[in-house]
Amino acid sequence: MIALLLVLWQALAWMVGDVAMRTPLQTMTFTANLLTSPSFWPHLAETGRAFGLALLLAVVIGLAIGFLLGINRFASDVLEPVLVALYSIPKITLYPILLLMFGLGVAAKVAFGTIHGVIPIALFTLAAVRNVRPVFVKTGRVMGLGTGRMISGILLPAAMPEIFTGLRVGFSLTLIGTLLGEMFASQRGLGFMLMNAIGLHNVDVIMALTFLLVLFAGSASGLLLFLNRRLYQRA
Amino acid sequence: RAEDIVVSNYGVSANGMPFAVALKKGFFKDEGADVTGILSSAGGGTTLRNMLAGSAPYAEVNPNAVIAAIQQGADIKIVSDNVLTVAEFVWAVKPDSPIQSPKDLKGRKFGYTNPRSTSLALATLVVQSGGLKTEDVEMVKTGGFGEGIPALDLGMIDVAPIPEPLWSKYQSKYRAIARAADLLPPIANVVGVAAGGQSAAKEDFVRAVIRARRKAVDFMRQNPDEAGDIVAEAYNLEQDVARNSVRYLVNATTDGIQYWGTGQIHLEGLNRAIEVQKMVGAISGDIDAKSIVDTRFLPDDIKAMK
Amino acid sequence: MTSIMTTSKPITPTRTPSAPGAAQVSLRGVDKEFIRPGRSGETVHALGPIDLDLRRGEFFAVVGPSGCGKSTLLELVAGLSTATRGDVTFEGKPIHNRIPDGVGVVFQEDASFPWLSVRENIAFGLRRIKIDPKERERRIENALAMMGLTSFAHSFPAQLSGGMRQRVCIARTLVTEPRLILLDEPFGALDQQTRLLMGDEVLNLWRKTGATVFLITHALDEAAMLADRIGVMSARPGRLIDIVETGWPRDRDSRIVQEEAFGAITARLWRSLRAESMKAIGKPEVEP
Amino acid sequence: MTSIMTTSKPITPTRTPSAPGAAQVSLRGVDKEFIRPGRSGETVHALGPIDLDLRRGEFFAVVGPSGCGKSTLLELVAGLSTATRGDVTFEGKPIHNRIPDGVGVVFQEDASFPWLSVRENIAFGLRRIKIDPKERERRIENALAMMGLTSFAHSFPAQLSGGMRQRVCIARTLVTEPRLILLDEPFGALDQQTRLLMGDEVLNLWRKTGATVFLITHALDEAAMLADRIGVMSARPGRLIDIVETGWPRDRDSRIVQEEAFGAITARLWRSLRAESMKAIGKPEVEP
Amino acid sequence: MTPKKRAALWRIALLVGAVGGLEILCLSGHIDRLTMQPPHRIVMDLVALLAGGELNGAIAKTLRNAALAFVIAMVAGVSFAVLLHYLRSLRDMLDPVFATYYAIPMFAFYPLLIVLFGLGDTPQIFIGAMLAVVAVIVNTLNGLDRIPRVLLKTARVNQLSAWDTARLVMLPCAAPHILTGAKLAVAYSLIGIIGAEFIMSTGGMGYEISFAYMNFDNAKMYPLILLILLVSIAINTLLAKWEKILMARRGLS
Ligand SMILES: Nc1ncnc2c1ncn2[C@@H]1O[C@H](COP(=O)(O)OP(=O)(O)OP(=O)(O)O)[C@@H](O)[C@H]1O
Ligand SMILES: Nc1ncnc2c1ncn2[C@@H]1O[C@H](COP(=O)(O)OP(=O)(O)OP(=O)(O)O)[C@@H](O)[C@H]1O
Ligand SMILES: [Mg+2]
Ligand SMILES: [Mg+2]
Repeated sequence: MIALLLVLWQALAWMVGDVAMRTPLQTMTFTANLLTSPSFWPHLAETGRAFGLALLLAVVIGLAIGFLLGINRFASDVLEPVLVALYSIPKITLYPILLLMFGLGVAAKVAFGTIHGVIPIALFTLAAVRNVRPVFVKTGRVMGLGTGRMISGILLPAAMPEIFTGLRVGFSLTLIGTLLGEMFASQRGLGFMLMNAIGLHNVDVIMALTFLLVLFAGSASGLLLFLNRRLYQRA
Repeated sequence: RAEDIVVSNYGVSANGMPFAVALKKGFFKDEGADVTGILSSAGGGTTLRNMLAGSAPYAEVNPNAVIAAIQQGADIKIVSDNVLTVAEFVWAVKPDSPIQSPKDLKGRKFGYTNPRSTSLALATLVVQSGGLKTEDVEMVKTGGFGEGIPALDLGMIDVAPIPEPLWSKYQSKYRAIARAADLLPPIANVVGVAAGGQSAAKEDFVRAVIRARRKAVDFMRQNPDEAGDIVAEAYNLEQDVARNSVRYLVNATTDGIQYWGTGQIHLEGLNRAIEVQKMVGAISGDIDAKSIVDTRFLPDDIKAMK
Repeated sequence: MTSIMTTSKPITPTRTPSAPGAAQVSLRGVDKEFIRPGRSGETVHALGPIDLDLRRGEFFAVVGPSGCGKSTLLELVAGLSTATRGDVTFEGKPIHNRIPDGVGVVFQEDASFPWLSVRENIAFGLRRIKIDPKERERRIENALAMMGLTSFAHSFPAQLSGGMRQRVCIARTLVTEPRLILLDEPFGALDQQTRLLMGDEVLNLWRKTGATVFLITHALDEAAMLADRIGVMSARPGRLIDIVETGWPRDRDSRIVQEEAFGAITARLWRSLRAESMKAIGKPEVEP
Repeated sequence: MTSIMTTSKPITPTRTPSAPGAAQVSLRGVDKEFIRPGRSGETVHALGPIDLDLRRGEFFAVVGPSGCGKSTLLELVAGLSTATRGDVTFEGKPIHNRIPDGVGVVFQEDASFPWLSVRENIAFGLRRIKIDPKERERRIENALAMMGLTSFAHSFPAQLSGGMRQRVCIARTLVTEPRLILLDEPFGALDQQTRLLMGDEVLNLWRKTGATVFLITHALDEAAMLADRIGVMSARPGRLIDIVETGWPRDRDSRIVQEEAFGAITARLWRSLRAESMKAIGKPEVEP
Repeated sequence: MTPKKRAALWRIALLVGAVGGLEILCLSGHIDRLTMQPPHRIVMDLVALLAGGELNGAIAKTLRNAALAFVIAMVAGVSFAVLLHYLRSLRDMLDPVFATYYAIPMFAFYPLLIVLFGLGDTPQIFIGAMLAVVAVIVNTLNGLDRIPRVLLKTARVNQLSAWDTARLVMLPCAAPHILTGAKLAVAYSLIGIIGAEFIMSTGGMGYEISFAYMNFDNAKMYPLILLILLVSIAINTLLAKWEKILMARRGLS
């Protein structure tokens, strides 16, 4: 798989030429250079911080909304269409408004990452909780479980595999949201570097950053996928 | 007091280079301004909105954003004239291209970034300098300067605008057919802005920033190579590219006017900028350049407008 | 083995009876109406009126055509829903939308939790019960053994067959040592032969625990083979139209299917039910 | 109604026999092995060896414990898979991984297309058959009528009950006017009483079309009530361990359940099967 | 009143409340004019903008490109999904790619796309289509996986060719899932096109919004944002209606 991708990449690089692309080897050498240069780390740390915070917020808020609406049929009847509508709008158009609200800085990036990630997590959780087989809930009631135990003992584990799928999507979208936020306006971060690199037509940096991001997202997503499969295997 | 300042396209365009130098050489501190960070944003509007939101007392932006903001009722004034010419612009072709000068542009594909942008305005002037009308050439938008380079390389456009420091990086690969420094009159390019009604402490901060920047510009003139090395680091450029770029811009004078100004206001250039932006439709209405300028932050020796 | 034509009584009730001779569960004039979803206000008369007494320790089965309200009846006794009219009492106390202690329920659908091992599933039944760890272990081991699951304690439900999973659910109920076990078509999803064999296990369990068993099923043979008494329900709204005493001995097993009396009971059930069944499917319902 | 203890023959075969007296379907030394998924090369012996002749126009049922290879057997006859060893012929011609014309199949699971109306579902069965539009209409109307679906022609499957949907699938097969109808537990998903009543319809259909019916079921009562002959299969690898002739008259219906002979047949089937069933579930399978 | 209708009423009430609140905040000056116009002004500006017609070109360009990206994504996505459905090993290989896909900053490839596709609208359409296609593939595959085996057996029994099986059985059966994919594809092609316009400044509504933002032109920015919201919500509502009919017919939900 990886070999195939590399071959495709190499072939494309030869086809396109030097103006817009680098070969895998060149990219990796440059990536290594980048990783050893001290000026790179503050950017990485900045993005990492913003992304981590955004992801945390997205997960916590998303799960809360998902569970609330999943349990309360009426609230979900009212709000689910709103969530779906929000999911489908190009959020980048809202970025100016976010900037107006949060100013240029970490807060706006975090907010932008969060609004990208929170809705899919909420929607998946909502569906997962609602799809918990009624017989499980009945079993809980027959055992006289209260709401808290019902959630922790039955709803959460039963809905876990689907929630995980939502987390995976949410993870990806939060990352891209954070990066987009940095690309549009910021002073540090990988998105900022990427935007500058595009502005300066610095193909090396573009390739190396994209490579790093894909690598990071790929391994994180792979890990989540692996955990997800484990969860599904039991079910 | 620790404050951020906002500089449009810092890290990409040449206009912000003096700030990199001032920061690195500690000029801000020397002058009494504790600048903690230089925020960058892609456009003047974002820069201004951030400044207005109270996160920065001083910003460096292009004049048309300032004018648009003032027209919308924002309480801001131009407090320093930072980049006085458009000398960073070079229009280049592939080495083997038959185009030698703007006169040969008839029927050619002429690149610019996006609608209503400065690059379009300047492109128009370049075409006119070759004795042609805009209808005589095919204007092609590329989306950005970076994107213009592969487009030129692949022959999708015949002429690409390449500003510094991009030009220093690619000058060996392409051939310049027009340089703004030679062709175009001085046009105010980037100005310093501050909001009205700030506290006295912030006003002092603005003054200090202007002084520090002036010092940095002087320093760059004296030590272009050291300045280049500082820029290389801040802009993530190769050393020789950055040195080259600084040297080029330090030496580029248009009608005797430097690229990086001291801060002193050049009304003529400002008026010309307004004209040019009106030409491409980026701004509209009557604007009195004098009424949007406030010179009280400038050092006494350059308070007078030129 | 011969069939004895008298009702056999439980030999040793292992737990204290509340009032000797009294019915353990009793329903009086019980009716259930549902509000039809989607349409405003319209109600569906799902069940009743029902009058029924379950004797302590007996095995009582209910058969009826599909949709006649069997599950509704069970949910009323389980405290999962409340009667529109009438009273339901368990050991003298009225049941009010809450399951009484001492009652266990096993549903038709597989209700084993796929995220827990067999042992953890069974332990889950003890969640709300406060007992010391030793007693806990003892009960779990007992339940595992009784349901033949000891060697699968650490398996997950996905690794078991459908029948085994239902055994897990039964075991999860058994650990609470219920005095009344409610079974809603617990083997409805299994094939007939497996079902008959699972019946053997339920009989075994019933004998060992001395609990009262209330079984709902649509399978005539299952009812005929397992129960002491069989209540036959009409098409919706379900009423009891017949109560058949089987008169099987207490230590019966699935071999009674081969007996003549078995055929006779099945035949009698089918006579009562055929017309009702045709009523039930005659006009195919548009609702799901 | 009384049961006649001789094998009843079809009275009027409506379609041309290929060779009078010969078996319509015949299996000789048929074996089926599967390659176990996941493990390299290991095979599962699912079925056989089987020797069996289906007589033209008879109603033949197969019962057997779960997983014994009943569906595998049916798929061999339907040409949906090929035997590992042995020969399967239909009307004298070998069946080669392709369904022969004149054979219709109805599966256990609901196979109605939810995106087509009842009428369109039924018309789908005629796709492979070239006939003029008038004949087409006639056949569809006939099938609708025979299955009691005329007033539901424009409904969608979701609006029908499970039993009705199976009738749609049967009708979809009927329009091809099959000479052999293969039924793989067609009512397995329905409850027992509905199933007995659906049995009446299958009997009706069998009488009206004169086709041979090959029914697979795990329900002893269904087999006992419907079939002329019942093949009893052993646990996997499935072999025929008994063939029971029921001797019912051709115009029987579900009321024969109430007859004594019915109990006797069921008892005989259960005697043959109980041990096999226990074998089948005794070691619970780890495979799904 | 049915619960559904009651929920809809509540939703509308909530929306009206939110807009009303915004209106009050704006009118009372808690949100200043430079930041945001009051909602009624935005609507009026939108009407004026559409009537004036000066941005019709940009609007048409964006919608046309999004539509093109959507169509490409649907056709390519469904065909590719059917292919993958049969090629198990290729699918196993691509699964992790699908999972990672949305984390890749597609816009970083813009220079590369210019090289491959030229300077016209093609690179943006490509970005839009690339964003949308994975949603289509994943959902179509999901739908194909859930086709009951018995329906495929029925196809065989009816002697359908591979092409007919795909056309008459597999795709209709997977239709609800494909529709879910289509809904996402609409969203993603709009997001891709507008995002590209926004970041790469290549004209169209996205560029107009960012340009208006840069130039403090709230009279253009907010109406355009509102327009995009309206368009994407309208398309989605339409598709949801269609989906509901389809699902109701199949007795689902
Ligand atoms: N929550 C509910 N709301 C409205 N109607 C209901 C509800 N629950 C059950 N019903 C209706 O009440 C009737 C009886 O339902 P119930 O599930 O008790 O029947 P059943 O005898 O258990 O059927 P089955 O044999 O299918 O299990 C049915 O017609 C059903 O449609
Ligand atoms: N495609 C296959 N690959 C491997 N093993 C198979 C396959 N199909 C069936 N088997 C195995 O062959 C045996 C017989 O299967 P079959 O489905 O014919 O049984 P059955 O009698 O129809 O069972 P049921 O009563 O559950 O319908 C089973 O043990 C099954 O696991
Ligand atoms: Mg029920
Ligand atoms: Mg089978």
